[in-house]
Amino acid sequence: MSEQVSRRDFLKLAGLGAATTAILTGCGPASRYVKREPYQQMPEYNLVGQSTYYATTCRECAAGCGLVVRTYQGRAIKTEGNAHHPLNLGKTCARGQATLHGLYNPDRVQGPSTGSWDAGIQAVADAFKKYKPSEIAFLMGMTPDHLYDLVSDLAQSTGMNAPLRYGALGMFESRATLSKAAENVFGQAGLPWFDVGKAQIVFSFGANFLETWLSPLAYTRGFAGLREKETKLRGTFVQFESRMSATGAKADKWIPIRPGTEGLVALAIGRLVSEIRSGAALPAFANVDPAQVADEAGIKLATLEELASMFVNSNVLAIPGGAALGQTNGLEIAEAVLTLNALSNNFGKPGGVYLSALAPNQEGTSRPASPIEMYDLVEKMKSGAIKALFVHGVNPIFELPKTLGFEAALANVELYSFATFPDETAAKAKYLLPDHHSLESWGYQRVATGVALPVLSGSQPVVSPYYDTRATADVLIAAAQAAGGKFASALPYKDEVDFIQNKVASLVGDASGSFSASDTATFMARFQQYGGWFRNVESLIVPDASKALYNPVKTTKPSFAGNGEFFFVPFVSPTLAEAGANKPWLQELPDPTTTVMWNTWVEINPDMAKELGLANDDRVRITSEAGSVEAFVYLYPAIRPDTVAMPFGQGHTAYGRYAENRGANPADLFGAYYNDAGDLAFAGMKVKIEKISHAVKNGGLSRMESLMGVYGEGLGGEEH
Amino acid sequence: MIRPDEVKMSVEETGKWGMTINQDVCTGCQACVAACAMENNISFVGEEDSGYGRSMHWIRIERFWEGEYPDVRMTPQQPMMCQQCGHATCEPVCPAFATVHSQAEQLNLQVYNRCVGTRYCANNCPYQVRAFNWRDYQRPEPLSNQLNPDVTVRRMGVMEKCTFCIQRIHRAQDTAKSEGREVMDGEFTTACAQACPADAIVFGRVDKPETLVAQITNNGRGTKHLAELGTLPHVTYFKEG
Amino acid sequence: MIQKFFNWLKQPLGLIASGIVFLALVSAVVYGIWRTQQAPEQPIQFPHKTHVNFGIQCLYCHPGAARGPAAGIPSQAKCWACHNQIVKTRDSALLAPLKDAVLSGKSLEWVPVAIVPDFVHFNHRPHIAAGKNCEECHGDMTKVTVAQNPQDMTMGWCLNCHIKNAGDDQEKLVKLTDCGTCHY
Amino acid sequence: MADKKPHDEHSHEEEMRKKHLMLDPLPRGKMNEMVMEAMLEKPTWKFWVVFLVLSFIVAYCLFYKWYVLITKGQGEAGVMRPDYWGIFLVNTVFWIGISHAGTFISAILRVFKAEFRRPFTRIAELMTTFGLVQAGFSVLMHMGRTWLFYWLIPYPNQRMLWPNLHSPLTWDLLAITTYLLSSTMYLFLPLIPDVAMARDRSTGWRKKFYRVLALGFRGTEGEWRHLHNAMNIFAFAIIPVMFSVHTIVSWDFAAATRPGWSSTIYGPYFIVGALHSGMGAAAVVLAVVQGTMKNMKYFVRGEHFDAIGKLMLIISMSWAYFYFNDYIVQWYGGDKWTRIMLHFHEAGPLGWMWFTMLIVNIAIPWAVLWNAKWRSNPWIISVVGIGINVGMWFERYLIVPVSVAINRMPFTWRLYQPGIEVPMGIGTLALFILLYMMASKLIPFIPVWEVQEGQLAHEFKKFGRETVVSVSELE
Amino acid sequence: MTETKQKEVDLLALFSDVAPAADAVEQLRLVGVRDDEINVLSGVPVTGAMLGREPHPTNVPKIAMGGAILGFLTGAFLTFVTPYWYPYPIRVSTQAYVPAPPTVIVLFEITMLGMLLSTFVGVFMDSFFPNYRPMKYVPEISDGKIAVFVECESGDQNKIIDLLKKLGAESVKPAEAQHL
Repeated sequence: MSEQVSRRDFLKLAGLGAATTAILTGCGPASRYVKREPYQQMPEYNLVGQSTYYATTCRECAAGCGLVVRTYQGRAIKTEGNAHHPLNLGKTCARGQATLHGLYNPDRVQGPSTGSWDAGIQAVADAFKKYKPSEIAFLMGMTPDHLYDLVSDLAQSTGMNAPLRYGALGMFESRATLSKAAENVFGQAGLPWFDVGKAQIVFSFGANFLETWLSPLAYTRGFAGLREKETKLRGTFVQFESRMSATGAKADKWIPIRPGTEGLVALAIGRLVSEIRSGAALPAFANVDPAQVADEAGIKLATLEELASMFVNSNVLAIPGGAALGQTNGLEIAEAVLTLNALSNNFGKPGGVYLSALAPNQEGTSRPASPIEMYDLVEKMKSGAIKALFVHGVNPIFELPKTLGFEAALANVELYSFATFPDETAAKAKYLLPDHHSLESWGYQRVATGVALPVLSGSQPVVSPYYDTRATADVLIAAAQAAGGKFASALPYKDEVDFIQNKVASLVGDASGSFSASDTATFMARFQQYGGWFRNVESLIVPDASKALYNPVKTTKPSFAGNGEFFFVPFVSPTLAEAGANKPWLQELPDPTTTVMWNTWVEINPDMAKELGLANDDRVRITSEAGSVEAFVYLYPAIRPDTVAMPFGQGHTAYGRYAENRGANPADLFGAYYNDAGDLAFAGMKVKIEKISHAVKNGGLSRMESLMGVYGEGLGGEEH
Repeated sequence: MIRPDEVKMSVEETGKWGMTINQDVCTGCQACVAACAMENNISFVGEEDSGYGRSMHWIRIERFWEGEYPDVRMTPQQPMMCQQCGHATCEPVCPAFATVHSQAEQLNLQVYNRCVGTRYCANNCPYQVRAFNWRDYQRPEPLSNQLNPDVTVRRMGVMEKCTFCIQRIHRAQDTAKSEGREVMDGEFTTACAQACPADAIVFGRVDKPETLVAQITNNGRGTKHLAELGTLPHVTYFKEG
Repeated sequence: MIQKFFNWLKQPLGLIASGIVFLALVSAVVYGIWRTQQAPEQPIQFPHKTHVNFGIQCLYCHPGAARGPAAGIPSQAKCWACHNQIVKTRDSALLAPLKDAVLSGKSLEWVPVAIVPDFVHFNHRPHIAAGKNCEECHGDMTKVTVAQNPQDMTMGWCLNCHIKNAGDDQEKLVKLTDCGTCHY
Repeated sequence: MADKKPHDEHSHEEEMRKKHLMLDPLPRGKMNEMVMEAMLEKPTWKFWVVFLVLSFIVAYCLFYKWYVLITKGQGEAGVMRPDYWGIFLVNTVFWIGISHAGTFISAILRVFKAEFRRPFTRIAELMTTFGLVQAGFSVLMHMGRTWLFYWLIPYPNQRMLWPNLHSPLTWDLLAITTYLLSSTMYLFLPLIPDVAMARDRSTGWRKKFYRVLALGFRGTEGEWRHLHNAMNIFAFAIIPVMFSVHTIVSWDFAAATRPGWSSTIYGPYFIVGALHSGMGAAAVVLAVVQGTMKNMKYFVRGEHFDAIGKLMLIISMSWAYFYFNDYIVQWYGGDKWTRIMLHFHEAGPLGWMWFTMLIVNIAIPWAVLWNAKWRSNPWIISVVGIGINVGMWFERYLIVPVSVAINRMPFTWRLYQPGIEVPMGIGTLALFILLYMMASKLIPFIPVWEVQEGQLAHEFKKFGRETVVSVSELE
Repeated sequence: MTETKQKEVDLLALFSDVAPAADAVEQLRLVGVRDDEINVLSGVPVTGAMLGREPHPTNVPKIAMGGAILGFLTGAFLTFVTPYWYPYPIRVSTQAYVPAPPTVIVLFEITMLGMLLSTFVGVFMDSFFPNYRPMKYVPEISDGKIAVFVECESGDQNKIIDLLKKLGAESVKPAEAQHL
């Protein structure tokens, strides 16, 4: 028996021994020390233990702000604004800061779907040869960058379809409408630039210029200028919109008007002002009756009169934008608001309206594709007119309204995606040939608006590629060479850098810029050092609006699709925008107006919600004639009772662990209605709201704010 | 045994480093929040925890509502971070001396490695700006590549808070010293001030009257938040106008 | 069963067995503690003394010490630049790992021995600027092959030196003993 | 009463004897036997079931959950901004409060020579020690990095890093340590003669155990003298320590810059609150001991519940006074935040807790305890006692996590939702009961020598026609 | 103490009440037994006064006082010395290095701790606790009996036994040291 016990004992001891061994292994030097790998070859501009800073361009939106990225031992540590860059003067927005969460995102595409890059390049070359040039289309991001130039060259000389640039941000900004309105009012197309900083009074008709509009940093700086001018009084800011945006939240006066009546209100103010000034209405404003407008817009006539009296003796800068343009009458609204500026006669003057300057190597204005042009593309795909689609820098399945049927149309085409991130579109691609992240890439980009100087912003890799990715420009050049013939001759470049040097060649020796260099090598070195090349001549285009006041402006009524009881106002999430959902820290940033993190909400006026029996965090279904989405209720005190609003930016079905299956996409509710400029009437829907379920404890929205402290919810009402 | 000279109250009142925040131009865009998170290796905590008040933001932007629709308006956004109080209520209550007053920089220090996690400091902070590492928040690889080597990565169970980017202060002082000069005004700034698109945040030496931040602080229009508590905060707020 | 086991333990044999187990546990703990204090394995037994005795300055290979926080480990290119030219070392078996690493483009995994925890922010530059010599902290490299850490790099060790250096200068003392100087 | 003859001396004395333990003496040997029997009684299956269930709760809810808490972090608990302090500190205050009754009964009543205390001083003192163990556990659970708790202890370490003596938590540590040590010693000193008695009456491992515990006590004059002296010193000195402990606990809150917490009355208010819950708990424990242990009906009688009931009534009134005092001063103070907080207590989502607290802490004791018959009934008084403990726990819950939901930064207000603290709190309660159960089998619950001493001192004395009880002082 | 010790015996007389025990002590004294040769053991505290003897000397209060002073000094060390003993100045808020109010608290707590600890230790020291050597004892003592131990020369043994029996001792026998 004792033998048995001792055997048992032995077994126990053996187990103990194994455990001890395991513990002791953990006690080795490894528990205290870390391994460190030195550089193979120390880059000459790197110093041990010192940070190296690289200038490049932010690619989180199309604005083109300059960045300086701090790198340390080959890792990108922090993005900071490039103080020399005229567009952002050393500042960045939240999305620029979070770029690194895209670069080092755990869910990036790690290599080509073809296994090897040679096979990938061959596949592209095969596509070039296999299809007729007219059957090949390129769809690219909004940024007017070197790749767009490269593809444009390729398309031009081979007869492919001209590349389209598209982004949801451009759709929400209604760039086509702004451009068309400029053309109609000034006789010259272009992206208007509003000099908020030097203005005295700003009337913004729906323009969310402090959020993601056109050039957020430039406009924010302008706003700061409006507010704290040393030489003049604090500028006043009035916002007309149906739902208080983050921009409207900064307004001195926020005027909730019915969606689609922005143009009428602008004209009515114009009429009142011109009547006060000269006793008679100018022809431009003759079509409107202020009393009737006030009624239609849902405000008091007195408010209009008050605004008019504010207008009379000062220069007012009127800005159209945001949801106001996303109406079926968006173009008329834009024209009406631009015309209102004529009363201040501020065109081309400080604090007034300009057309944006053309970038240094830009020949003419070019704007991103409007949704109707995208519609044409989808139709071509459906009909088989396009057989191969190359997508870069855009996620059309997510960013295009579902109703356009892009996803279904993909069945008819071979999709080549150059996405760095496994987004919805990339998941459908036959070939996924990932581009570098923007911080690993070469390039340049034209700054479309926001700065008086023509700016060509430069990009360079700040870190070596983390994964097995390849620059799309290199892939296209290599594929064109492999395809031979006209393709090879269209892109006769060694690589991407060679192409870029070729493109900026016209600037070499140009003495009007921020620097001048006599040879390409020096130019490129400085170009990278300073983060771009800026012409030192203010080149804003002064519009001619002499006739504006004497042409009657059309007053078309907006039409709303669907028979719901609420106007639907979608807006772009200022922190996430169209492509920020994959970055965990952007998800965790509170929305500026609602302070919600990580999710999608629908804003409803509290009084209306009470009527409908809705409370905070209730789950509701929002239905338009195009579709329906589900979201949490947010009782928003600053929204018209007849309106509901939703942020755009969430609702991904792919796009990495932080974005996937999170929130809802309001674009699913958009119908295929367009304004006269071809922009989508995204705010032209009427929706129904139905409650799905009650708020669950801890199951609602993540808010930074306190429901108790900010709204008094759960405090037990008034104090005794 | 050392008998350091007792520091005079006036030093705590002015402080050394100070900040001004112009709420009139603050648009609430969250750039400062993101910049702070990126600079200071702040963890993100996910939807559930952030919704339950466990977010780790060192700076948050507060806003309230005034009035009823349609005359409703949002009160000026108020970025709220550690006020680096001269008479800090957080410091004396820590039993382990994990949060102490820096004599050299006149800042509230949080010494992470000394923190045992009683959370008394956070409880006693009238500004509620301290963030606690409720869990071991992980950054999935390769996100950790982005960590700033100048800032300690905090682990579970310790308190943290805005440091006025003390690593930048040290770096600037080190550079200045190696060049044999004083730190110049505007030579460096905190991550939040650096990012702020509207230049609403200004940072610098408040004890030197010629600096920008001192001039703004001393223009008489600013207010200190909860100054009635006698905490001697070193952040000055400017409301509207 | 348990009773029997205890009875067995009371026998001389059992007593010896439990003594052995006890001794084994104690020695395992001691060995474990001893193991944690051992120098780590380095990819190459780098002879510091040879290099220093050739008159190579510390800062030649560790230039970061004069500029900033980290002294740094020289890049392999730097090592190979010299060793490639010295016939004796080019094909030496001792340097084979280096040669392999350079030719294959892989990195040698060095293990720094003079380390501080990550909540301590040490900066070499001010120490060099204050006239400290490398050997004051890192020991005399003319005598060692693989670098060892001669100091217990504790906070007390840092502070004693700081206090000594500050002397009667109150301002300097405050700066050099401020928690925030190293911990942030 | 009217038809009872006042001169029926015999029956009067009988009645008195029945009522009062001190007048109903038994031979010492008999009492020893009874106490030993109560201790050595073979546990019933019910005992084992309760014991195993409690052990399981302690193992799972306390220790396993604690392991989870340590490895996964405080996020497992319900704490967040601004409720950095949650149930762990509620429990700490609660257990320290419970622990006050033991000292109150055995020290204050000893000092004032309240004879009814004699049989249950030990039972009450055990409550002090066991309660403080739970309080200590709760504090450790609360810490974010529990494994570094020793940093709070002043000891000369290598860096001469001493704890921060400015911090109320350091005072707390010193005070609770002092209190825990001194109450344990105070529990042990009068226990020595009793374990010596048990030593003389047991065999086997118990004999060894009691032999070690009895320290060689024989009962010489010198030993008694030293013991008596020491117990007197303890009885006097432990009272200010006890007051200081809960005052300092209250300063954890009162010294903070939280609206509603900065109250000068918190010290005495907390002490009275502690006594309130402590007396309630003492009544419950006494009732359980009387009901479950053999021979205890002799030692613990209605008179004891009656006395405790009177104390409870007085303390309930004092508590009500302090509560109202604190409330009205804060309310009149007019500080915006404090008023919102007070209003939040009553009308917020936890208003039911506030009302329950007032009912069980004030209304029920006042309604029930004035009646001598009711308060002598162990069942009634334990229900009241349990009620008071629930009420006092609610009170601490309102003071800690509910009050901190309201601060000067309305943007951060948030209401606490408990997480892992609930099972862990139940675990501490289970451990408390478990320790009592184990103690009941290991140490004599009744200080027999004290009872005998009291019985020797009591006698009937005639004043004219009236027979009264006379007590002589034996010291 | 010139007598040889081998001759000495210890007698143990058990009484059931204090009064006869006190008588016995008195009588013993009369027959020439010195006070320090008599030892009274009891199950309830029996004071010297009850037995008509000098109260047993005790050092507990003195030790307690000493402990209190020691505690106070420890507290003073903590409050007044340690803040300056850091190798670096640690300042919290605008509070002085040695602020008065917390000092009072710490001094009080540690003084009390010192006093109570030393009281406890005093009992141990005065009573020679713990003491596990064989001792003269009978378990009846804890049953309420009062035991009188008398050291006497073997010659006087019978005389004293008689005396004690006469005074009401329940039993008188030579005491033997035993393991308790």
